[in-house]
Amino acid sequence: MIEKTFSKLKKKGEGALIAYVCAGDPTPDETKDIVNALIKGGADMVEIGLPFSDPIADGPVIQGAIDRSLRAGMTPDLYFKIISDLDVKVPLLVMTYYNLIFKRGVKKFVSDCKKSNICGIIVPDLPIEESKELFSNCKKHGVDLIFFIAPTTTDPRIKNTLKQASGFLYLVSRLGVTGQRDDVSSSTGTLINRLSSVKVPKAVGFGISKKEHAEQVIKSGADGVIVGSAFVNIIAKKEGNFKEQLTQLATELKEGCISGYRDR
Amino acid sequence: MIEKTFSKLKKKGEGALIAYVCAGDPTPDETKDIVNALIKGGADMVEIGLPFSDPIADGPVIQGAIDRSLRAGMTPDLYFKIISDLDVKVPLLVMTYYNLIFKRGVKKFVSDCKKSNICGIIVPDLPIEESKELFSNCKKHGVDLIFFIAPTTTDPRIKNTLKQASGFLYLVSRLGVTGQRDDVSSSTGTLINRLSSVKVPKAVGFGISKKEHAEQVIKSGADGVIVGSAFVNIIAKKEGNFKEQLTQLATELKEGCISGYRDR
Amino acid sequence: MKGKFGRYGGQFVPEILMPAIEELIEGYERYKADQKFTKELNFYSREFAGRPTPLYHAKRLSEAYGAKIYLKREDLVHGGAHKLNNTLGQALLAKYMGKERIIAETGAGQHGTATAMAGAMLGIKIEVYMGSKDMERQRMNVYRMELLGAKVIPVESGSKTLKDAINEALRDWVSNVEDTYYLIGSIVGPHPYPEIVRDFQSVIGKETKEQILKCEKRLPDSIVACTGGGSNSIGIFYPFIEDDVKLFAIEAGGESLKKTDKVAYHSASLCQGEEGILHGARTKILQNEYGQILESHSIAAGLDYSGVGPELSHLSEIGRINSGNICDNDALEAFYELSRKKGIIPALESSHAVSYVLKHAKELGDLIVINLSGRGDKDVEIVARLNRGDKA
Amino acid sequence: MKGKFGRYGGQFVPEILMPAIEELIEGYERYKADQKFTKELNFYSREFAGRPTPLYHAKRLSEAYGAKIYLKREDLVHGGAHKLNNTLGQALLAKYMGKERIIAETGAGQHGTATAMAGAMLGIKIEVYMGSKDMERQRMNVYRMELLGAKVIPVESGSKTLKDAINEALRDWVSNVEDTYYLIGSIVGPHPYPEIVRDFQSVIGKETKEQILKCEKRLPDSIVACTGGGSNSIGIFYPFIEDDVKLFAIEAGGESLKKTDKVAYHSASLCQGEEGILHGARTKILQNEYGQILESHSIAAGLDYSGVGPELSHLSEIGRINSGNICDNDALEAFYELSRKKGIIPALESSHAVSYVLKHAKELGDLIVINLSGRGDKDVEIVARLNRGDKA
Ligand SMILES: Cc1ncc(COP(=O)(O)O)c(C=O)c1O
Ligand SMILES: Cc1ncc(COP(=O)(O)O)c(C=O)c1O
Repeated sequence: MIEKTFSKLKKKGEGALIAYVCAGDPTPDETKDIVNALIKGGADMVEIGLPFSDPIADGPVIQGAIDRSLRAGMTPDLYFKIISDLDVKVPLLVMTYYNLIFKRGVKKFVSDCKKSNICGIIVPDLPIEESKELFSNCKKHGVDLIFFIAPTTTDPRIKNTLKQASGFLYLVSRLGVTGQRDDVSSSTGTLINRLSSVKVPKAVGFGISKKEHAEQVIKSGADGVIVGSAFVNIIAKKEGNFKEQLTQLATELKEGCISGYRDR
Repeated sequence: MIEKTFSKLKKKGEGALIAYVCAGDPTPDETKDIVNALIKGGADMVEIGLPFSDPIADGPVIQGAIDRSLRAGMTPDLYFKIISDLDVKVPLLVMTYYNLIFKRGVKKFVSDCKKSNICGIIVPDLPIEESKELFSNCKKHGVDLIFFIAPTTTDPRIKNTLKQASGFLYLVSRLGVTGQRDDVSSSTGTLINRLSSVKVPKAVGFGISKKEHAEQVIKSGADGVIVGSAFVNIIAKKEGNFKEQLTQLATELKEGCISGYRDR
Repeated sequence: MKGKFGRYGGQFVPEILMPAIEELIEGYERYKADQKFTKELNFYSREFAGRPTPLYHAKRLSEAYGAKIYLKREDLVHGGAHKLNNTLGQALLAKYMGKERIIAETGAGQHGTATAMAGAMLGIKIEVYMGSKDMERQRMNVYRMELLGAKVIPVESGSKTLKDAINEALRDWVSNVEDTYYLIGSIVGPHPYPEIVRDFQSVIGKETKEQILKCEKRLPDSIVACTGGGSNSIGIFYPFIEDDVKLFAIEAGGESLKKTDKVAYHSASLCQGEEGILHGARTKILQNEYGQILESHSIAAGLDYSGVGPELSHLSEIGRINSGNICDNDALEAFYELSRKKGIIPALESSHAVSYVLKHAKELGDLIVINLSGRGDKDVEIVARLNRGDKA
Repeated sequence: MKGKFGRYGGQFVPEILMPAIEELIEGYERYKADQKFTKELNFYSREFAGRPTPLYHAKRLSEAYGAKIYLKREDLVHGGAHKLNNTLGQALLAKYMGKERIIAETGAGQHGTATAMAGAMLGIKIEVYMGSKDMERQRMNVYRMELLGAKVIPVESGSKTLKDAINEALRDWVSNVEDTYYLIGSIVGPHPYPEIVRDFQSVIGKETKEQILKCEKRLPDSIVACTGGGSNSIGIFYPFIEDDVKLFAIEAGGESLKKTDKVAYHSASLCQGEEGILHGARTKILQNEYGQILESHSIAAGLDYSGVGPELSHLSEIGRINSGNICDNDALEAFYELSRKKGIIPALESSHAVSYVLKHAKELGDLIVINLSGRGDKDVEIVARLNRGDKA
């Protein structure tokens, strides 16, 4: 499903826009509308965070979303209920930390994902070394386990990762945690180049917030961009009709994904 | 002069009343009147303190007197001026700590005493072991150096002390510092008994404040009592005509010295 | 399996960090076998840290409690706790590995201070993450770190205590992994940290073994240590692992062993925790039914942590060590008791181990060693405040 | 002459005390030659106090200042200063002499704490006199003493500092001489105290001598120690008295070397004082033209005293030791320097010795030993307050 989406977009000559929000932020009730607003704006896939109390890979903006969500009563049970109730055409991914998966039972977690139409799982604190159990369950259920590649990742590690990679590769554009930045790191281009011969689609995340960023990244050869903090910021501020603002930002970013592809 | 006073009183059948006040308390100007008030009441000798900043053998009452006096500007120079100006018939003694003597120069200090008509020197922090220099100067000028005997003093120490004793022996009635107490310690009688064969007059101090104490002590065989804190207390309070109160207390104590002797 | 203790341990960290962790594994393998490194570390241990520390026969205590009780005097280590054994080792390792900046997290401030000391001595820049709530509770240690030239960075996220300081340190490391060494203060975190910290702390147990054999001609019946992350425990236990000696890891029982959906009123992860993943390792942790980490509690800031070293989880599971816990009030009692009866003010952390022995002396055999992991100077103010009835 | 150092020393005390002092002389003569006593003291020194303390080659400091600088690490002694060397000795002596109550005076609170520790360990009741102004400045040490079971008695007379605490302790002794042992904390007071304290503190110098001979194969060119009463100075100097080693006693230069009729803005009795009698001994003291004792001043409470040990007065007069002084600000600088550059927070007292070496390294020869008499944990709060601009 994920890779199919990428190849459809490729045929259309577009980069993919993957939008992240945290489920339950600001309240569980609003998640459905928020996801729809993102898709309306042009998001090709939506990554929906399942909040964990100790999100070590996230910066202050997404930590804020997680805090709001947990305070509003978000739980994994509720999460799967909300996601099951979504009625969307685009692929959905869950992003969470490994302890929530482990505690639910890896098997149950993956089957819950499957049941809720989640087709990809992103776990920032699960390097390839520790991924065996989750990976084998994902494989069984046909759910993609998304792996990360960072600027620091060595060639042997890339090789290892590629053995298990499916859906897409999550390219971390720079050292650091999630959060928007003013520019796109130069290391992004280098990383994309290092992976130029790789078949699995490559999406770049961490720090992308503007149309120009998306444009630049897609132009450099990435197949998609992942944008989180910029959306979450709008939700955090909640000024005026914030759902329209989400749609608006998605539209702009998607434009960047299209124009970037055109300029390759 | 001192021993003569004792023998005169003995002939009259009286114990001696030795009154202590601190020179310059509450102000240097008042010392003369205070001394006169004591003598008027019946003090046979007056011990006038030369205040030292760190009076380790004194309790809170006399420490207070010393503080007031120093704050009022008392100095050794002023002290000798005030004492020289006194015009009294009774023997005067100086009570001070050794550093003031040492700093003035032992020789000069003793000769200043002589010139000011002081006939005895009392130094609570100078045991017999350290008294050589002061003793020889005292001897030269015919000033008595008064030594202490405490309940803890051993027989060999008494023997040693007696070799140098003149004027009187200062019997410390109990362990502790100066200050009035409610009763006379039982150790006083024991101490007087231990010294019964001694020729030098014996005066008892530390804690005597009432007529009955004086009576009891003199009755036990002492030749005199030394009273300080009780007088200083009156000066510290300074209520109404305090000089008259000093005279009054001296009178009462002297009565005790007389009746005590009678009851022997 | 590499980096595992039974099924515990592992390396649950962002991919960004994995190369740094591999570099650390390599660096550690290399320098721990390097004579120059070992010699230099031994020198600092001896002359700077003041090792060996005495193993002190506490006579009056022994008489009162009917067993021969020895105290391993880690309170006499420079800085006031066993923490320096580890920070000296790791800071020197960082230096040999060419790192110019060290970050650390701290709860009570003891590990931060020990890191700052090692950094000042070796001339390496130190930045320490500390929960703002802990900064409040342990002001004196904040001053100490600053005096030692370290930068203390307040952490305002989460419960504002140790757990959050570790999160923040990990975030910093993710951002600055290329020139930065992350110096972890206990046997927690991803492999190889639990192993490195254990090795550097094992000096405690090695000395203890020599000392007890010298003065008693036999091994002790029991060894008792307080357990937060578990570094002082494993440090004294490890050299006795193969021996017939009972080992007791004593956790903070806090106010009670109860918990809610968000908060545990204790820090007893070994006794009360459930298997999970925290801070890079699979271990026993305090979590709710969904796997959210609970805020922990202890009167001793250094025990106030929701996890525990994976090696201890394993050793506890296979029955090689025993776990126990002591509540705040009992720890406080032991704090007073040792102060008054022995003239040694123990750290509130260490007081948990002491209390366990005072309460269970009869079951621990004739010859008991308590690891007195630190001194209580840092706690005097807290205890004085408690006595005045203020909230800690 | 008995109890004299040249013309200094002596026994200028009330007659009441003389028998107790004679008893002490006898007791000390007897037990210092007693094997059981010596063995027991050695045991406590080693296992309780943590001796021997390291002699630490401070490399970065040595390089920066162009001489080989060693630090004698008395900061690592249990309690945080050299003071315990003396209190252990005297408290044990008191016990052997059958005394049931010990009184002491304290300035910084270090001697009081060390006395309380020894008392708690040996099971003897301890009461400590402390100026109320010092209690304010050193609150933490007041808590420590109380935790250790000692009673701290505030002294409100005079300048409310150490001098007045000694006065008050002497007054107590005069009142309770029969069952009470007065445990003096420095080489001051009447004979035999200066001798007893020196002997118990000489362990510092004995160890230093062995250690420096072992690692340098020669004696140092200079030894530098801070000097309040002078116990840590004489402790490290004494075993080198007959050797060709320069000895420096560094006093507190305070705010300035000025004085008024009532106050000296420093505590430099050796450098600036005049001969006189204070607290039972003839020595150098700070006094006005009439012999009234001046209030002294120092940023380091433990140096803030108007007198100095008679033996140091003598040694200084005959030219065997050199005296110097360091002002508050320079001591503070050294406090920061050692903290930041060496990872050792020195006591403000010891910082005076450190500062002297940093300022005069060139004149002190190639091989210098600084007696690091104590750790600065007790001062961290004061320094933090100074930094906030509050009054100390
Ligand atoms: C004195 C002391 N003991 C024990 C601990 C707990 O740490 P660990 O369990 O790693 O020994 C600490 C932590 O700060 C501490 O300061
Ligand atoms: C650490 C330290 N050094 C030095 C001194 C000064 O005492 P002394 O001159 O007797 O060594 C003190 C007194 O409290 C102290 O605490």
